[in-house]
Amino acid sequence: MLHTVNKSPFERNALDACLTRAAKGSAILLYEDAVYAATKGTNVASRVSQATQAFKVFVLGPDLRARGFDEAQVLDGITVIGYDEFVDLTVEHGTVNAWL
Amino acid sequence: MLHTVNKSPFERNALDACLTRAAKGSAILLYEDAVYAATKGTNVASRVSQATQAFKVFVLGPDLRARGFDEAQVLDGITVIGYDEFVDLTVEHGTVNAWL
Amino acid sequence: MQFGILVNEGPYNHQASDSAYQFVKAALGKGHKIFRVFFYYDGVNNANKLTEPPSDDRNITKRWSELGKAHGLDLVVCVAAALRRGIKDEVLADGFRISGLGQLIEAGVHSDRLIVFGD
Amino acid sequence: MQFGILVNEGPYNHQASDSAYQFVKAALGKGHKIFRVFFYYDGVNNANKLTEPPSDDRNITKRWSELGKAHGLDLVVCVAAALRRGIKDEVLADGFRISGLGQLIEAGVHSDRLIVFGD
Amino acid sequence: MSTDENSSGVVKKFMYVNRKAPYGTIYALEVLEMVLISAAFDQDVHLAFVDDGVYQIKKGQDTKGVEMKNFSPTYRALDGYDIEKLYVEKESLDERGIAASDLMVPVEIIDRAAMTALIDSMDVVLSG
Amino acid sequence: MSTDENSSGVVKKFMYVNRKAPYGTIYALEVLEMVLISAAFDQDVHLAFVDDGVYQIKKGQDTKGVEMKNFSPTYRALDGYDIEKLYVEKESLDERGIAASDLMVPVEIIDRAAMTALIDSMDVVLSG
Repeated sequence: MLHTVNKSPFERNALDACLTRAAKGSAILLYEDAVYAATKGTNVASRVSQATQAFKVFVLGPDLRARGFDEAQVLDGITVIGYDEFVDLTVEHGTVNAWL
Repeated sequence: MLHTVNKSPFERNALDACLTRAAKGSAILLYEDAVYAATKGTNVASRVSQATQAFKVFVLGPDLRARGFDEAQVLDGITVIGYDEFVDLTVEHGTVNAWL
Repeated sequence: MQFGILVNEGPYNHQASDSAYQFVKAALGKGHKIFRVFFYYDGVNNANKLTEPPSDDRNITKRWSELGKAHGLDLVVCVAAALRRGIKDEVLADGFRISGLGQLIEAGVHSDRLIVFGD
Repeated sequence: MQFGILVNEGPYNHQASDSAYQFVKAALGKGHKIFRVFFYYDGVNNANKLTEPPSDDRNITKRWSELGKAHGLDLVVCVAAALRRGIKDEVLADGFRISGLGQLIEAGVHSDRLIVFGD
Repeated sequence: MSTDENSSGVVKKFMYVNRKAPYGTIYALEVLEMVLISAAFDQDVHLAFVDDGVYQIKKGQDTKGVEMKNFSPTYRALDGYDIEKLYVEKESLDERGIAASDLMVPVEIIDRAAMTALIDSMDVVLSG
Repeated sequence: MSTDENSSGVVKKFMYVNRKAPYGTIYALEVLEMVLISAAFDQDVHLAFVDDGVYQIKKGQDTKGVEMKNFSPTYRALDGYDIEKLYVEKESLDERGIAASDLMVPVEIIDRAAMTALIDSMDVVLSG
């Protein structure tokens, strides 16, 4: 299963909702305002880094760059992808669950 | 100043944003989905009860009842009001700050 | 006392427009004046006259029109926000008018209180 | 592979429609099929042809219409959600059609993946 | 809808994940409309109530004061459409101080681990 | 707008409280349009950036990949409209790992207690 999260971890509980209910080994894509969760130095960074042990975590590059961040500022263990790879993820991981 | 909060404390950071930045003695109105913050037995109840020491806290009765709660389920120290008293609050407390 | 009201969200999807309506009704009932109700962001969608909710639900647009007529309310839709969302004279409900964002600032300047309803 | 797409939010106010559009473009570019794009909740506002954003910004409605035409996409607006929000044939943009919610379930049944874009 | 649509023969496990409180936004109400239609399409329909979604089925909703439509009776009508797979997450109830007896419809209360497994077994997941 | 509107003589302390990230929603962009107009009305305009609002003025925004309008240059144009009272909350920056040098415009960085006092001194508070 592919889980998607599109809200800032500081504003809403969507990331938490996902991390506590995604099955181990699932893929998680952070996009739109959720890309902030993938950046270094935040007070949720350790929680997100830990999540990369249990899940395959991805972040959408175009959303990251729109918000003024680049690949170098992304936490280790998170893969930066584009829309093409977003499509590939949905193909590879079966059902998609958007944590709105 | 009157501060208004209209989002669930479980879903968003609006209540926290308000409680950490309202001046002591301010009035705070919980309405729409923020009425859940005023109910007993939740895991934010102690934080909200504490807030009643520093602020005058109100909750909108019509929103509370729409969501299946009544006055008896509201935390001590919080006053249940109607739309008329909502208007009165804005008259009495000067500038209104909606924590959207 | 004189109130300015800002409605930030569209009808039905968020409660903001409902809450604003109840507030305005209560304020009028207590003898206060409403300087202006300004619709911004998705709030401009409140002025769409094509709105046709199920018959057992409230008609938010019509309710604003009627309250406006009954009390001579100035219901103003922001032109920039409205163009972006396809609200034009063709679909503008009775009692609303389209104007500039300056009308909101004016409401902030000339009202005793500006109350914001949003998401 | 065959995709169904659900767009839950209106244009401009939320990024959902933009993200859905980029996803659909990418999927088509990779040779996948789009079974249907379904617009629900405030998403129905994407079909408002009166939309007129500033000239230096994207025109979200027009972009969907054009992508739909170029690739024969089935762009379906939920009738119940649309009536509630004042989206009717009078304002329906090219390439969109209004139909029932069953069209979404059908998309869920017949697509290999249903992808939801919302708030 | 036409009979052909309904009788395509494909039956998938649909899940509606309800995470939002009622009335503040319309999602809870319009999700219900999706739920009813998917039953008409003979799909295997599941409803999950997690986080603020558990408030949707809180007993005693009375919307007279807000002049909005009280749509909560629809939850009680679901079993008339053979929609009986309603799951509520225990942790979500506990965090909100809601007891099983506060809920207006019969549901299966499961813990977070069981909810995780249940969601993971679905074919189509919809959220509002 | 007409000259009479602008010259009513009343000057109020307006504050725009920015708490939302850019691009995910339109609030940041449309707040800026309010800000510009209020300056044209000769009001005493203040901008506060707290919580995710601090992301609005993060340097280096590049929206080519999302095909949305990059409106961040507008923040740099504000001083041309004599809008120079920009306040950023230190705690909000720290929680997000953002340094003062990451911001695209000159701002005054103040702590939460000072932000509380500043907000409390305003006549009109607007949020998006």
